[in-house]
Amino acid sequence: MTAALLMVLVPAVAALLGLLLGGMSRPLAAAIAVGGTASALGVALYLALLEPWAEPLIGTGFGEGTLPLGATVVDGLASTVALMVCFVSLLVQIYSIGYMREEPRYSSYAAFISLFTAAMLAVVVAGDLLLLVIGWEVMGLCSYLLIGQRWEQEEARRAAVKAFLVTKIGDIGFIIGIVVLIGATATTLLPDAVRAAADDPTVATVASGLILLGVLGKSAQFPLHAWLPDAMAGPSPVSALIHAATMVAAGVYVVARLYPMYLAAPAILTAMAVIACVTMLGAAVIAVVQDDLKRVLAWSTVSQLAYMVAALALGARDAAIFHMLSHAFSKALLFLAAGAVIHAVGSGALRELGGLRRSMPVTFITMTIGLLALVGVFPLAGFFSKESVLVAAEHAAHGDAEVASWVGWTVLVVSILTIAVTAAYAQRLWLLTWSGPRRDSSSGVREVPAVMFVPLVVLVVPAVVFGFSALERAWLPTWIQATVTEPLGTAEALRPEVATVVLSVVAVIVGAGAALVFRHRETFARGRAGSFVAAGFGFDAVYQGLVVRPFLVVVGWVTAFDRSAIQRSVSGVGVGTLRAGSLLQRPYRGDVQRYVSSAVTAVVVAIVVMLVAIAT
Amino acid sequence: MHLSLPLLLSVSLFGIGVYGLLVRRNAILILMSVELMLNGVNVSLVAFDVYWADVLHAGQSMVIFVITIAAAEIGLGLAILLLLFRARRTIAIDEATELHEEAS
Amino acid sequence: MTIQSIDLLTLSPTLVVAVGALLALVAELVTGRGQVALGVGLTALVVATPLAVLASGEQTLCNGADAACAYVVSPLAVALQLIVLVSTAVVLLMASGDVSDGTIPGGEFVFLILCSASGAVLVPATTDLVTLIVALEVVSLPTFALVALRRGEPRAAEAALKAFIFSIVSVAVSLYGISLLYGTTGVVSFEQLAAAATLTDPTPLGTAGLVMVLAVIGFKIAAVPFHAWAPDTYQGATAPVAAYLSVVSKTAGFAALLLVTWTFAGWSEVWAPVVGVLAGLTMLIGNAVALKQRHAVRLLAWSSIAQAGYILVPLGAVTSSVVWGPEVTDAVIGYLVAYAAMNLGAFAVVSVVARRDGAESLADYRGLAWRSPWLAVSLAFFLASLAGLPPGLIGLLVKVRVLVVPVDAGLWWLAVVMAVATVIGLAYYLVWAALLFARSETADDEGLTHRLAVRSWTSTVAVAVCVALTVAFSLAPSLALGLVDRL
Amino acid sequence: MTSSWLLPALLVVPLLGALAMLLAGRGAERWATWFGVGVQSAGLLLTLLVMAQFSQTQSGSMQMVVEHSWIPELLVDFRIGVDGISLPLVVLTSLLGWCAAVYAVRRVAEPGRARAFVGLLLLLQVGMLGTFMALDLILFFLFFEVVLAPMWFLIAFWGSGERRRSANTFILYTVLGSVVMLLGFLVVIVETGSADMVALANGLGAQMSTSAQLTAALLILGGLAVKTPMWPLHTWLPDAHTAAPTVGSVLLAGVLLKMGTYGMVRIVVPTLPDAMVSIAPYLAAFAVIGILYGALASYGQDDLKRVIAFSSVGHMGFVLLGISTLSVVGINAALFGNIAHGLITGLLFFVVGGIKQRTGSTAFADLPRSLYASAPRLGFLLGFAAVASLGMPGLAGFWGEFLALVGAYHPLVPERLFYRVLLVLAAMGMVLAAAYFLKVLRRVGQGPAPETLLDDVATDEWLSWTPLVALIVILGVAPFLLLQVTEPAVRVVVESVAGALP
Repeated sequence: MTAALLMVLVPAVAALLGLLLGGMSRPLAAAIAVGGTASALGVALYLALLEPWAEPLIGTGFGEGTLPLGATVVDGLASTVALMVCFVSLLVQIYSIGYMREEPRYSSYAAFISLFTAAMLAVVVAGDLLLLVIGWEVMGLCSYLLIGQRWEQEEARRAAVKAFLVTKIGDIGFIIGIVVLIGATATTLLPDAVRAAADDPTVATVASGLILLGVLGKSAQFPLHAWLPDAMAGPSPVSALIHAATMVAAGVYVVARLYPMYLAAPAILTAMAVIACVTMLGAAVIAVVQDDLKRVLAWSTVSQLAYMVAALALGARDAAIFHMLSHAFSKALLFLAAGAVIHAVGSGALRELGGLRRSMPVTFITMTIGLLALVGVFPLAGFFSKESVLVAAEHAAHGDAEVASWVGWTVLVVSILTIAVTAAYAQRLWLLTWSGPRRDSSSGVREVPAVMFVPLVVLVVPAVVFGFSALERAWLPTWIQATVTEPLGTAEALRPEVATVVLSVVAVIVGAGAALVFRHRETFARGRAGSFVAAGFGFDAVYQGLVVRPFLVVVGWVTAFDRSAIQRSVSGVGVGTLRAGSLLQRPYRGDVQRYVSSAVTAVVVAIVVMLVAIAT
Repeated sequence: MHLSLPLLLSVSLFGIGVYGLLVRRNAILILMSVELMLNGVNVSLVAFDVYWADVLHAGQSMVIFVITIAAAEIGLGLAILLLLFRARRTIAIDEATELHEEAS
Repeated sequence: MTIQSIDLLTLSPTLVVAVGALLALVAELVTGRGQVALGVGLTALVVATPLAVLASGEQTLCNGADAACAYVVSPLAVALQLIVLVSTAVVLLMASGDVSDGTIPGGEFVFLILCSASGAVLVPATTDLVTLIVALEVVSLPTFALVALRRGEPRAAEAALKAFIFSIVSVAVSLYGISLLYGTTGVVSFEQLAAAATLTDPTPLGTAGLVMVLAVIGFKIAAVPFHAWAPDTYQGATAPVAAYLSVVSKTAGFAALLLVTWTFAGWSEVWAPVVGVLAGLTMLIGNAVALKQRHAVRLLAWSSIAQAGYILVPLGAVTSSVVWGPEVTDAVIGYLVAYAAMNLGAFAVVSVVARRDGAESLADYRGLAWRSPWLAVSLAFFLASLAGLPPGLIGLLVKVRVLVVPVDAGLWWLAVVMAVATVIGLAYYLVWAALLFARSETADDEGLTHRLAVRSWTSTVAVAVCVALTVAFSLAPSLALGLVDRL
Repeated sequence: MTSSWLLPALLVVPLLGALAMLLAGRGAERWATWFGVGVQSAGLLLTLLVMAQFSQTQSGSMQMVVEHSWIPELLVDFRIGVDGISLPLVVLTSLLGWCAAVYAVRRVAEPGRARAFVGLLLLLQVGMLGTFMALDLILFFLFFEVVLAPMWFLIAFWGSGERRRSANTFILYTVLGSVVMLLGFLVVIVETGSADMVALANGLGAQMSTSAQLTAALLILGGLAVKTPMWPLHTWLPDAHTAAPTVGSVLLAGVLLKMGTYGMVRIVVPTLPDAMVSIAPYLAAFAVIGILYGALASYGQDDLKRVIAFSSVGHMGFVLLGISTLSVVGINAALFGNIAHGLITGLLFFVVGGIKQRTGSTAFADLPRSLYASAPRLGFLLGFAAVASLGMPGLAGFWGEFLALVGAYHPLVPERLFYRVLLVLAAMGMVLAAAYFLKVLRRVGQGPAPETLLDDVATDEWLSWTPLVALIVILGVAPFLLLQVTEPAVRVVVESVAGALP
């Protein structure tokens, strides 16, 4: 049993115990959940202390023959991401104690979060493709369960099913991709498979393309993005953990894990870049016109994830991971803060918010920092990570990447545009939530309890300082660059460059300025076009028409076919036999003379037939 | 005498018997028809016996058996008909249809 | 030409049964009690059984000159005789109830049954067409009287008449066929006929004769198209007599068929297709019409028609690749043995239930399991055996054994027809079995639960014997399938 | 070997138990179900002994073989044994039998009659175990048939709805299948002169001419496909499941269906390799149609039991796909899928039976919503089983399907491209499976807060269901535990096919 596996198993066991014993008492359930996650964090710290970036920690799996399982790889990348996952999970668990105080099903809720943590960690440390698949799918399951936590509401039920099915559609590709990878490389070990696949362009292209489908689903990229905004029906801590910091980032992480294979498939990288561009700008635009606090953040998440995908497409894996980590902190912070607002006010609808500054000072400050980090204001983490993506785009535009330079240019331009739009929706969100006339006096809104705001405060720290970690080559870049599949020592510091900094600062000012200028316009009264944009460019209707309705029609056909054709043919045989029986019964009317006549006739016929037969 | 003449007789007897069997309604007449058929058998047996000049005279001896069988059959048949007549007051064979398939 | 020796020991099975018949008649006259006649009859059968085994391989009534014997006991013949003797004994046990309550007169009944049985014992040992046809008549004629014997049943005469008319017509046809065969070959003994058949191709006259000879056999085994009498006659007769007709009489018919087909093995291209087609029609028509039955005995009648079809399959499958021999005969004998046990068992239960409850229609069997659990379980077991469904293993195994032959011969249509027929057959056995265990739904079923005063333990013994035999065959199927090899 | 009594004992114990129930008087009605538990426990214990005696290193060869001449006239020997292919199924059967017995203690379906019920269950057990242990074609066929009558009784007398009709459909349909299978067996026996499954698998069968092999294989596969059930021969299954009592459904889905696919791996593949190589692509096509059809039809059902029944069609489609690849991975997948489906669908039917017992129906229209609230534990188990059934990695249901896909990537037969198309289609079936199970959970499990609560899972139910839950998880996280047992045996099977390839 390796420590890595232990890190996965501890929260898993906590989940099991939580399900078995959690029903007994709330504090016990909370203790199990927090304890489990904290222990996982402890193991993650221990692993980090072993300096895995210098020498990856390889854990062999169990079982021989067809399906060995449980091999782990902890390299610098895995160790870093694991730390982030455990850290955010722990904060979310603590936060949930307060947030879910009134929740009747708290124990199963906490247990599912623990299970999620275990699954995510399994993805992070997976050394074989099968463990990767397990973690990948169990994450999806937990997402489904937690989105549907409040299944008394139709909205939650629908959103849960939608989330599961849309990601599952992507997962067909993912699973087939894994099958192809295993089939083509004849190994289930992740490093070996990746190395082997990287040497064969065909396999690399097919496998990475298929796996990309799963990534698009999990990381909510076009065209499999539609589930994430609806997933906001889940509790806010869930959104913070699963739909902002970790699970949606797992797609990016998996591509990073299999990166050599992707680098061997330029066509796929180009596709990724295009998808990222579409998603990035589209989601940001949609975010501008949302009416709900969490939906703004959800579309923002979609948009930000696109940055990471874009970075991956441009060959800048380190930048992608850097942005992923920094985004995890800031977005988790934002969702938890949003949760605090919703907890206090009782609604996340932007119409009903405003002027909460005084009554919720801690939440106000932390959320403001979070928004600034999201927009990428110096010197917060988001600034540095976003800049690293822009720098990568610039390099690609100059032809320093696997993809063509037009791809780099496109990404660069779209990224800058998106920064402006991001600044606009962040500004709008901030204004609608915190400024304006006081609305809290009559409703008695108060600051959330310490158990909830302490995690916010804690998250502020990385959101502020994390950006500096990449300035030196020996710091973060060395950590995240070190993987088993790539040679060591090529890490580069991720520093902003003047040109991109200037461009992005201009973009932020333009975006935020526009939001300020238009602040007095009634932002909720929209024309047709506005509603169309707010509804995600009508994408759900396309889904409805292209997938759901044809599916239901085919179901109808098959069901009807089964009822009529097949069932009836079977019962028809039965009825037919009975009819034949009746028919054959008819001649026997009791008249022996008829009986004898037919017998004699039969003899004559038989004689004639046989005589003919003998003669010929 | 050529073999075909007695065989013609035999076939005729047998055929008349079959005809009677198929068209007569009176049970007694049916018994007689069967007797005709058996006599047709007898004729052909004797004819074949002569034709083969069978030293064992299997054909002729068989005729004896056939006659015996016929006698036994007639005896038994009349007894059954008597029983039937007692129960039904008729020996019309097409009226003995109480036992038959019932459509269900 | 003299008959040099008459080996009484070899002839004894037939003789003992025949003498038993007379003694039984006398015994009833003397004592006035039908049960005594039954006892005498049973004794005769019990004595005859080991004698039959002892006589295996013997021959008698031989003509010194060319050592042609009129009575030859091959192992095959012994097997058939055993089926006849044991089955007849079971029928006697079954009938004890009918005898004691006067439904049938004991002395006459035993006399007639044993007369017929003596003929049935004789059939498989005959060696020429003349003796064969006479023996078959000995089997047949008493049975018509047996059917008519039933007192208080106005339809008995009609039932007897139908069988009788069918019989005399088919005998007449077959006799004509024999005369044609005689005309073609000039001989009547099986050996000489067989020699002639191997030497020459079938002539038109011979072909017609052979097909006509099959008529009487078809009547005896109630194969399509000579089957129509069976349901009506069975229904009009008492259950034991119906059982006798469906088992012993049928066994005699199959014995004759085996002899004829052996004799004309050289002309198998004439009779095998005919038998095959008859087998297929018999299975399909028997089972299909049985599906529609609501009367217990009629259902068994149609079932036994269908079963005869199964037994015909191996003979119908005789081709150039599968010749007449142990592969074929063992299948036939095995099936006959199993069929005797399970079919007699079913009739035995029906007989008991009919006497106890006056049950005739299938509906009367509803809920039998709650009135007489053991009878119901036994009947279900027999039905399962007839259907070929475990736990009635022997029923299944003999079907498998039979099916081997067409498969081996590559006669696919016959194999498939049999497969389909088996499935159809399963349906009606199931319907009946389901009724046995169904809860009574209406109150007027109460009337059926009262039991007739006259009960006969010997009838129950008949059921028990059949259960024992069927179970024994199921556990050790070789007893049935390998019977000939053991004799 | 000292353990030679074990396998016969495994058959004799339930057989004697069934006989005892037949002979027991009315007084036994009270303790009959406990007696059933006792006998099944003894059987389970014996099975554990068999597992202990079983040498995993030699799982490729038959072990604990017991041989007796039985019916020389039919070339039938009483020959039983276990290897890596059959042992898991024997264990599954014993386990599910035990679970069913425990469940039946307090829950004999209407109309009671515990003696008969228990007796039939024990008889069923004999047939099921025998099928998996038989090493003689005819013996296999006999055991195959033994299960029919008890199952027919269970459906026809303890079932609900159109039980008589469903029972008759079940038995007539499967008998038609098994008769066809018998014809195939007879072809093999007639051609080779042997009914010894081991000898046939070890090359005797391969000596048959290709045309004879084709005939035999088509017949045998046709018969087994009815049992499996392979699309479009599945029609008997939904009706049978809907009508059957809970334990009947559990054993039907959990064990009886496996007899079909087991027969293919055990008999058809190694005995008739040439034929199998040419038939395999067609089998694969039917399998994949079954996967998609089962899933689509499931979605359209309005009854819980029918949904699960159609889901079985889909899952067995994956098993068939695995077999049709003829590869080590694929056949391993099939065997794994068999076991996983037995456990998961067994659990599903138990839970659905529990729901039916509480609400009186399994039709969506009659079911109250939000089971999660009215009986949280029962709801949880339903969710767990559904999630396992839709192929969640980490639970047993996934591996069989996943490995079948891996097998389809590298089939042993030449039609690779065709198989890869099928691979994609089959993977789509996994999403469809998710769709209908989520629909079920949304319809049955979730909903507005209920007005009345239902009885939650009782102790006896926990007792009978927990082993299944535990095994689903254990095999989900450690699939190699099972694959290690099957793999050597599968290699032997595949080697016999490999020789038949051009």
